[in-house]
Amino acid sequence: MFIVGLTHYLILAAVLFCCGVFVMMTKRNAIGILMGVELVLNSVNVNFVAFDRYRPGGGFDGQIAALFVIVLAAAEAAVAVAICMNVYKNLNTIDVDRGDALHG
Amino acid sequence: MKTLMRYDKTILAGLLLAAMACCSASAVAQDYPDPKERPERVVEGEAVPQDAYRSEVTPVVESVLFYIFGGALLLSAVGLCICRDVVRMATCLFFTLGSAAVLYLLLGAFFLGAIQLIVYAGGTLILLVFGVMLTNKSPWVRFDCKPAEMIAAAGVAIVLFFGLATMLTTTEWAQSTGEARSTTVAQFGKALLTTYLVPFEVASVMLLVVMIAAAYMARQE
Amino acid sequence: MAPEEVCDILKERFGAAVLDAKLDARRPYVVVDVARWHDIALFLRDDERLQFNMLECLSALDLLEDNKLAAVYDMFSVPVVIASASTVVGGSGCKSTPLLRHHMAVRVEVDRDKPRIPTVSDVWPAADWHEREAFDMMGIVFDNHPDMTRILCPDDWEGYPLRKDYEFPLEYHGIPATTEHTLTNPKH
Amino acid sequence: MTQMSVPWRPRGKVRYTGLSGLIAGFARAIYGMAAPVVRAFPGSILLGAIFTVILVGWAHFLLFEFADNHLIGADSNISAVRGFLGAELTLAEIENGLAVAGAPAPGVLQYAFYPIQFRIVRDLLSAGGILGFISVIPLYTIWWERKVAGRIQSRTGPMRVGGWHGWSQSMADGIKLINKEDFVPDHADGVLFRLAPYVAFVPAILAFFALPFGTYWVFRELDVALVFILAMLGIEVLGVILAGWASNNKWSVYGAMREACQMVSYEIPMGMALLIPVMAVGTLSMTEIGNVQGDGWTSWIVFRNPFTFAAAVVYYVAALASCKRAPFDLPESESELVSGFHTEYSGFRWSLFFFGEYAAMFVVSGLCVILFLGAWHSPLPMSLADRFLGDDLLSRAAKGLFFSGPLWFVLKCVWLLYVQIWIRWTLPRIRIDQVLYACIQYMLPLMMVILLGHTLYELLVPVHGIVWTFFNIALSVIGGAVMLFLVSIACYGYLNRVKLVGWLGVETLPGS
Amino acid sequence: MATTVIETRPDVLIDFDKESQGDVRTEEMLINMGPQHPATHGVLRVVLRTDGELILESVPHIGYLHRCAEKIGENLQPYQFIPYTDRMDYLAGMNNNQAYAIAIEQLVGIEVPERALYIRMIFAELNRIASHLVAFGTYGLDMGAFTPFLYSFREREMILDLFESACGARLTYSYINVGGVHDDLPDKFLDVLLEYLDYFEPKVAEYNQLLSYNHIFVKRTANVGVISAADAVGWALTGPVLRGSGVNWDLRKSTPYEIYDRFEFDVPVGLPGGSEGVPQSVVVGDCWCRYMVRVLEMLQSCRIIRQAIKQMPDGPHLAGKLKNLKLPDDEIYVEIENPRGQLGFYVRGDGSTIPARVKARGPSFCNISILNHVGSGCLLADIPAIVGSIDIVMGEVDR
Repeated sequence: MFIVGLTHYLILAAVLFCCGVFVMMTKRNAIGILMGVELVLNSVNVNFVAFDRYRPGGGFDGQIAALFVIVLAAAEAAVAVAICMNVYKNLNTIDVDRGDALHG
Repeated sequence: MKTLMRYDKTILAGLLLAAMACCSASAVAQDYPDPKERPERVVEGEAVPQDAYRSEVTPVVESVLFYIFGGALLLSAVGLCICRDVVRMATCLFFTLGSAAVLYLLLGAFFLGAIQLIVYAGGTLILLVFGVMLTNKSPWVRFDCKPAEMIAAAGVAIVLFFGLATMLTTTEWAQSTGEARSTTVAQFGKALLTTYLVPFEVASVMLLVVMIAAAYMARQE
Repeated sequence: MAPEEVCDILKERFGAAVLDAKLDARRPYVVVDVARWHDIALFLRDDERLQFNMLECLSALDLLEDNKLAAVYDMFSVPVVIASASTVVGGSGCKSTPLLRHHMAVRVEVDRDKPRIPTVSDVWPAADWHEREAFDMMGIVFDNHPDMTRILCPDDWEGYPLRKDYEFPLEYHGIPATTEHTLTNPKH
Repeated sequence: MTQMSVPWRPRGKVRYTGLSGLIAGFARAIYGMAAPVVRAFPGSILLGAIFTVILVGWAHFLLFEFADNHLIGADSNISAVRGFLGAELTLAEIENGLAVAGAPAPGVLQYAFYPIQFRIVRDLLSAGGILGFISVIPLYTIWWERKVAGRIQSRTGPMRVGGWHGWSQSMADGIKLINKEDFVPDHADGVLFRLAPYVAFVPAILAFFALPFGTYWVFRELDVALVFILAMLGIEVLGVILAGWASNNKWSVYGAMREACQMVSYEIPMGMALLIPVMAVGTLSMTEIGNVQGDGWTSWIVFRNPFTFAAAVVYYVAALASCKRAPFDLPESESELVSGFHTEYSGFRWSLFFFGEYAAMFVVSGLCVILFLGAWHSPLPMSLADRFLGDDLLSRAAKGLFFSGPLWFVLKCVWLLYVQIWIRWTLPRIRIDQVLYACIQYMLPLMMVILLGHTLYELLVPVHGIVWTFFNIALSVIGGAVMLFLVSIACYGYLNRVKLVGWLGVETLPGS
Repeated sequence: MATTVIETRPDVLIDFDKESQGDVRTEEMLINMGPQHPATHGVLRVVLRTDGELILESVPHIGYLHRCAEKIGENLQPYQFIPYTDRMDYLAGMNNNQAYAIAIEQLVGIEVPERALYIRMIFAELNRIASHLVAFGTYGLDMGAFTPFLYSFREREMILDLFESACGARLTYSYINVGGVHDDLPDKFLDVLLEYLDYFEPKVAEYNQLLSYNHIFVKRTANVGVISAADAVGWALTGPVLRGSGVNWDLRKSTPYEIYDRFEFDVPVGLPGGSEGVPQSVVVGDCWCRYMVRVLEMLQSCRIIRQAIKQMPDGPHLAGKLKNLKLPDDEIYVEIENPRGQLGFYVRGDGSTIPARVKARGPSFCNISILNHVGSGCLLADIPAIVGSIDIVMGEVDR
């Protein structure tokens, strides 16, 4: 049990994932929610890299996938911050519950 | 907590020393042969021999480092859940990302670890903090949700975790027992320009689109 | 232009509003009616012959023996030559002038019990702070001034320090303001 | 007569908590012991210290190179890793290795070399060396900056503490700073306020762990060293932003905002400029990039072609911005933002910011030296050394001294530090919008053109062809001339330092 | 659903209702620049209403150094008040002394000896150089260039040495007094002065090279804080600030007092960009023009001093007694050209030895009053540039 293996990393990533989900559910600040998304993406990355390391056979597909996730996350953050600013410009707050103009 | 706060410097210095010690012992270590024997320039099509970069990390060291940085990762992730102040949340996120980067290094993904540090910790996080500064009315305005919501969310998260954990522990993964494979940047670059050329190009086009989109959305009215 | 000519122009235009003229003094001045003062100020600034475009100084006087307060306005006519077309012109309403280079003083006297003078800060922007200083130090209230508050003393200061009958406070917010010298020389 | 009552009182005892108390105690004890000696023999102590540092440095160097080459490389079987601390050799094996290497008395030396074989021992030794270096570099850069600033401004700078030209002024300042009160402003975010200096300081140190000072002089030979160091420089910014945010001071927030703005704008041209040597050599490993520049100063990457030359200039400008040095010292511009992000900091934490800043100055200079200016090689080509020098210890020392070695690296870095100081004390500060325009409107498109141009140049122009050689030689000559010119300016200023100070004899008071 | 908790703090100065401009709407912030701030040249307090780096409003608040010098003047004989005038514009004590001395002399009708007039003028011009050196140096400091400051102070120290040799003081001289100057010049003073001028004049070219034409400096100051000529006259700005706006008005030339009509000198004014010696981006009335007028005035002062040294007559240096002058029942208003602008003294006598009213018109007081008019709409970093180019001395603003 002490010597780490794949399961350790997977459990760690699972906790990280749940934390991310919790943050997304509880935070009202749009940027806070963005941080939750980043947590989830990171847990996915940890999984990718861990599988890549412990997978039988050569190659490094997992790392490549993680690399793309990082790139996409960065792009997503840029767009999300821009959206936050637009929301702030229009509503004068970034409380996501206030952005309910499309609410039925 | 107040007692803890009073000894912050001691604690932080301890953390600092621990981090340095860990780094010094950590996986980043490679012996390298005499530079004259190394290829002066990585020519395309020529793979660097795998044993040129031999990690010295033994399973014991790897485990110790995993527990340290995995613990730091979890602590900061939980801190992210607890903190109410956005900048503190960003600080927690910074430690989460940093610990994740060290885990990548442990797993032999050096390039990924470095990229994680430079893109996430150095770029995305600054962007987030910047967004916080631009959109905060004042540091003293906070958004809270009701305790009931908090409990419900925690319940959902815990149930989710147990489901995932059960699934993870019961599944038989096809595992290799082999040593960590270090990946060189050259291998990475070659793979990106051959096998993964299409996703690479798609990603670059997407980045361009994102850049234009972000600039458009935050433009001057 | 000599002070006599300025005085004549003023008398011709405003007649009785020019109450007095001390033209033989070391610094000649005219005394004008406080009610017409704003019009006179506008005239002084805008008239082609006068063009007093710069209000140099506003000195508030306490004429205790006459039970009056006075404000003395020292004016210059400064030749404004616009050096370049790219200069931003406008703002204060002053015109560019030929080389006049004369100066003149106008005195406005008001009753010590009701010291109110119309402001000329809309005529010469420079009057803004000078009038606030006169209010702060001498207690002359300038009507229609945009911000008639104390400028040098704190906002909660009591009394007007430059009046002849001013008594120096012995303390301010618990800070003693007396020394041996001031106790023995109460005139300070 | 009334008594003046003072409504405020100075605060009583200065509090020391945690590490600062500990360090203050140590510092006092050491200073108490050392002060009489220092006062008695200031000059000789300084000279002795300098000689000792040089000797220890050379010994260090020889030791490591020897251990790597002969003990571990030659005699032991690398792949046989016994235990997690690293390779183990027996004393007999070491003696054998020493004998092979031609050591005069292997039987005696073997005990000295025994611990060196362990990776962890060598790591600790070099980590200690790096930490010592990092603590000395800011101290002496600050002292030197003050001396240079003094000379530039026709005054003398610090002259008192320590005797010879105030050489221990920075240490005295450090002791003073440690002794200052531990202070967190009211309503500040205490945790972040305390954390921020470390976030700014630690990355600057970590960057040193991947920065090679010589072929063997690197703590961790990283395949991705360049990216790692850039990441560390980027993380440092976060500390600054946190400090500004947590201080509960509007000026500090301004400083933090400016730092964020500035970072977003300079980081891109800087990263692109660093890509140029990477493209030229084809690796991210700094050691390799350094080692291809060993063939004299014409082989330095900066003189390789016009594009690398331009990239070096762009990099240096962006590096100034990344160190928050004038004319880009906007986050802490004292005539606008009081002190910017560290307005509320004092004492130990403030000194951490400064240690971080000066360490970062050294790191960016080191990057510039390694990537553009021939790394640890002297302007003389190594082939010359191979022709005239053998492989015995003395020849190696001479090689290190004249041709290639950490001494040259430090020397070049110090020169670039000097240029930074020179710029700081000469130029006024740029405005924030001008920084953004300069970085995004000029440097970014310029770097794009350079990147494209360099790619095409590398692709189309044959190496060592006529065009290639022409540009290489021309740029080398120009660059060398510029360097000589700058050195001669500095020398002129130094040699004429008395004449530069105006003096006018005026009789004093009449009758006195 | 969610609640927004606003934790208010007593000193939060954010006005939530105000609408701000700009592309990204950030919150307006009120900031106190000063009274303790490195760039406000003393205890000026400017309340800035900002939107990010943009200044929406900059309201100067003064009075932190108020000592009611006028009240003191109404309790002291003129010769006793001279030391207090030093403390108004403490960078130009000689000029302040001179202004009050001229006012009293004109009120009482004292004929000042020729030699005293020349000595006064030399010292006034020297002090103008010294004061402009401080303005030049601190302006560099405001722009983030530290070195020019020490260069200028090196030269200023020599002027102070000269002053010290003549009157024993280095900052508050009380040298020029009613009816002349307090002491005659020490031996060889004029020789040393000439030596100094020979040393100083080439230095101005050095300053220009170091700061005036520095590209960054020009970028920071050109087209920043533009004051039009009409505005400058309307707000009664005087001195280099007025001349920087292109108005050729210098009391030494326009209405010469004392002996200024005997000397040849030019009045530098702000010129549009592209003129000789003016960078292309400069606009008349901007910070660079105000700054440059000072630099050029130093050279003109040197010119005046050289002529005065040549014409220096012999004779007494003081008209007569200083004490117990009877001030007639009359009033006088005298203005002279100080380094910072026109310093005016209004003095009213009532037949006794003590003036009934002393009013000082400080040039800095009038000059700084335009700050809000100029400062709105510029960037935060421009505020030190504007304040520095107006060159205030708080001792004179607050008196």
